[in-house]
Amino acid sequence: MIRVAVQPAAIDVAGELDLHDAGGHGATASFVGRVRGEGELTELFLEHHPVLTAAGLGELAHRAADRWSLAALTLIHRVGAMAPGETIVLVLASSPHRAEALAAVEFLIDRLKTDVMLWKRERFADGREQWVEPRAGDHGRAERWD
Amino acid sequence: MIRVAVQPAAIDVAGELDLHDAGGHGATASFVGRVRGEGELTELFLEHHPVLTAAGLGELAHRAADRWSLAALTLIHRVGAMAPGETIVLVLASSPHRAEALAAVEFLIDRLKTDVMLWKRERFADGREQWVEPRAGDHGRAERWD
Amino acid sequence: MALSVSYFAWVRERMGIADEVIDLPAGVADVAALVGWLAARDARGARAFAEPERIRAAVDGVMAGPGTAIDGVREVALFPPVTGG
Amino acid sequence: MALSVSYFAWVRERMGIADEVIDLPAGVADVAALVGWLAARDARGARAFAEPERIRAAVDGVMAGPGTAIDGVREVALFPPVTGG
Repeated sequence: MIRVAVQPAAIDVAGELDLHDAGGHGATASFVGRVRGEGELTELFLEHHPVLTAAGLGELAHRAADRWSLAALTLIHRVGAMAPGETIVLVLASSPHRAEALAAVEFLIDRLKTDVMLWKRERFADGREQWVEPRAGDHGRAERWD
Repeated sequence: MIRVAVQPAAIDVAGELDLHDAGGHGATASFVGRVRGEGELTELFLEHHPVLTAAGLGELAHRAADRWSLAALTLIHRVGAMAPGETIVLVLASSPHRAEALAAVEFLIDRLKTDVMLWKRERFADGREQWVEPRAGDHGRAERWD
Repeated sequence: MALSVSYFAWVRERMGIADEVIDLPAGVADVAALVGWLAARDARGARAFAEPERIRAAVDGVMAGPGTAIDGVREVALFPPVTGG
Repeated sequence: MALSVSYFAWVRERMGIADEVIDLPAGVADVAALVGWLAARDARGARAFAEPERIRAAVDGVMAGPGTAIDGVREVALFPPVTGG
């Protein structure tokens, strides 16, 4: 079962885990990314493309499912405005084999940073806003999978 | 915060996630291992040492905390009898940096297989029982970290 | 030729609009040429596309490079490098 | 010398007991010698320790090899390779 979503609503991690777990798979690896509250950050805004963002997530999910033996895969990305501590992204991968579940999660989180149409803007306590620049390391990590 | 437990009670994944999340860390990686119901398996029994199993888990947890920059670490292993679909082991690692959280989880799950005093016995529908033999691959994976 | 062009993130902010339909002059044949044409068109375009090496594009929903042809396509999205995850 | 010895998993099952206190004869100086002595002692020991290369040990709570000295220690745990996780 592959579940992919792009949503402005808060991500319900426990609820998604329940949904994903329905099959009782051997090993589930996961990744939860949350808004960090560093440097007086008050809001993170995530811009997306109405069509291509979901398409890009779906393509990544299917690429992972082709590459590893996965019993279930969940890939949820939040968009819009969110506060420090809130969940931006959730990846769950289950497999009979732990190494495959872990590798799929790592692949997805690395590729999310470079392959999917999403842009972060930070707002700070003093009202200043800035678009997040991609980090050089993100591309290095993503290319490990080529 | 490091939380380590060896328990005969069912592992409450959502509850542990809540406990672990209290700080609102940047990235949380996790691993959930569950009993597989293959080959008519009806029960998995996990034997442990009353003192050394917990000590071994604690040592692994501290080794991971020394090696990676972790905001929180949870390592829970169930022992005793459990049914297919039930959770055997839960690892949660949080870090400001996703690569560190993922690496810590992978390290812990690999080392759990080889370094901690735990032994699995399987019981099948026909009443047959057998102790699980270590897999050659487990040692290879564990040694990657030396 | 009528072409839908959409802008995202700081490209959208600097352009002041999320999308528009452009009547593209002949000779603007690929993504790089479109970016150059927009930069030359007005002050907003000059600001948004001052550094063309920082611009990425999708052509009819597929990621594209500066040399990707835009002849006969329906829409082009222009945006900075992505920062999701 | 009185030594506490505990057994785990199939070693425990084959021995029929989880632990015992042994009055160790002089000359049984390390883990390998203890395993050999238990294998020679009776039929249960012969079955549990028929393949000494499959036996692991902890001496006073610390993982130990076959050559680890047991002189003066309080307890030894004997068990198969672990299979947790």
